[in-house]
Amino acid sequence: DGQYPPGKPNITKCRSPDKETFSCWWQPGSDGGLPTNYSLLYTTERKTTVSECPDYKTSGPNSCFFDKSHTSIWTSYIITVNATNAMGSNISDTEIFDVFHIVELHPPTNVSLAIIDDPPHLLVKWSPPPSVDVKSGWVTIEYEVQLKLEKGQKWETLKAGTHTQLKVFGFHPGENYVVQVRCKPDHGFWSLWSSESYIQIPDRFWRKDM
Amino acid sequence: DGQYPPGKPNITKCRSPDKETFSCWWQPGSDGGLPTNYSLLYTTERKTTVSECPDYKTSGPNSCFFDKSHTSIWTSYIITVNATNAMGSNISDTEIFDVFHIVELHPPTNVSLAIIDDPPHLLVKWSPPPSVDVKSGWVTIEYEVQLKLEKGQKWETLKAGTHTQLKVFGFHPGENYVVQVRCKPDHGFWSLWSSESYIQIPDRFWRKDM
Amino acid sequence: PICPNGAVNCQISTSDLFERAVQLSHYIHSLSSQIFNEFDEQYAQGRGFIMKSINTCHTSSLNTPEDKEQAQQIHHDDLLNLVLRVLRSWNDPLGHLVSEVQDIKEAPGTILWKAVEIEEQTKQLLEGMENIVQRIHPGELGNEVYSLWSGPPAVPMADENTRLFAFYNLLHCLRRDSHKIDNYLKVLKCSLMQGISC
Repeated sequence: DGQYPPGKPNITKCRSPDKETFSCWWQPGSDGGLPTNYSLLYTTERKTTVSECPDYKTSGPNSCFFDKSHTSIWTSYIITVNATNAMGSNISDTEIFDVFHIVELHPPTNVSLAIIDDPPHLLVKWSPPPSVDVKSGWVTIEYEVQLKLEKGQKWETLKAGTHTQLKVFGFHPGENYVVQVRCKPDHGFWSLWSSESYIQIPDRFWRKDM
Repeated sequence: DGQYPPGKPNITKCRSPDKETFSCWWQPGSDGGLPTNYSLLYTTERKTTVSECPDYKTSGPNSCFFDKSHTSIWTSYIITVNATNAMGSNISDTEIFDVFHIVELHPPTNVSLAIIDDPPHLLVKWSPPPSVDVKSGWVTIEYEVQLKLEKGQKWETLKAGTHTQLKVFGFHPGENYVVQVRCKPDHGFWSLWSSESYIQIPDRFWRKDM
Repeated sequence: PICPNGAVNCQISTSDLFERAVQLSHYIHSLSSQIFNEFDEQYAQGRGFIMKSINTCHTSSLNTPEDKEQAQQIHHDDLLNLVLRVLRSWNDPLGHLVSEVQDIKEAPGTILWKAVEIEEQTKQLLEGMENIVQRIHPGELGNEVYSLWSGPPAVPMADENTRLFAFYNLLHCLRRDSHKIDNYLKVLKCSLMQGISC
């Protein structure tokens, strides 16, 4: 009659934007042709009991959000997702992590481009992602800048260390460039690239001594 | 006959170079035309008596040096300087502080610069100031690097955290740069800048494909 | 299951815990310095509070190391327990500080925000230190109640100068004790944790 126990769900990602909260997302398996219910269960290295997800809403469908009161930086989290329907249930692989190691920040903001005349270079500036308390040294962030000719295909990636600006020398006068910036905390993942910023390099920059 | 009691001395600075010892300096007032003697008197919140400066020599003229055996880090020191001559005496304002507030290190040493080809960057290296105990964790030092074009005016300051080296990206090929480094304890004053170091960036660093 | 980052039985390593504790203690002292300076500039100028606040900290009865030699001679277990005792002894005063700071005339929002943040992060650090001590010496986590603090004045102080001095003194002692905790943890981290470059 085409009705089966649910397929095995798969925890696809757990991320924290600020080491103070975090979320996990999962990909449901097949629903076996029946209404299927998903529950995320977790424990920690120091808990003796298993608890259920505190908030299935905040981070969207097939997700679980752990707010500040449910987030501890002092312990590992052990997480599984359980799918259940009338014909049975199926449990995901176990995901184990430590909040410090799943940080993925929002992209940098306020990306600005400026042409500097002497010496001729392009100055790229940006701000850290919102809601990150950088000044306390609580989160140290690294940046990367990528740029390419607007008409070109090949991106060039430049490291910017922990600085929030970078000077780019040696560009083509008269051309349009596209620039993006991304960031990564000391132990975490690269953010998405910031939205594209555009600039035209004035013709006056043909090097006089070339 | 032009002879008066001494003017009021002024305690100008108290500093610890290593969070283990400290010194105070004072500015004498007018000497009233007579030989004037200065004595530094101190007590602490843990002492019931007032004592005199243990060492007037080590830190130079008009100074008092407190060696390790006379230095407690988290205790209030209450210090005055008394000027006396044949016509009378005069006492300075009282200076009150904890030693952990007055830490100011000597500048970093052995600053070296190197050009690295791939990826192209300038590598700045240095050593902590001498006689500061970093190894045991007693003093944690943060560093800052500043650099500018030799012919330019504007310094650019870069944070290096607790590392004793920094990669500098985005410099102008073919130009001469001036580099200095300074340091501060995790909680304290910035040191003076190190003496200037110079380097010329080779022309080969013009970007090939741009 | 595979443990992340080669962790042993999926536990966060003790040196990682220490690294986080030091980041937190550094942050707490930075905030404590800022809140003291802001309060001093705004409310204490010319009132002579600094002279009155000598030898008045509720934790001064705790026999804490006063210089590098003492900090390095004391056994690290004793230093760890001292850190716990100082942290616990600030639980009530910080609660009082947060509730009272809201009644200070025109207290800038930054002072209130910092008081709340210090209270929150100090609880976080205490949780972490208890975790570390539990790791190093399972079962040895004493939890004696520390009420070294004599508590808020019995009768609400009508006189503003007295009320402001009570605050000044609390912030003066917080700045000092948070620096002690930060310094002790940085020393402990270097002496206890192999493989950590100090």
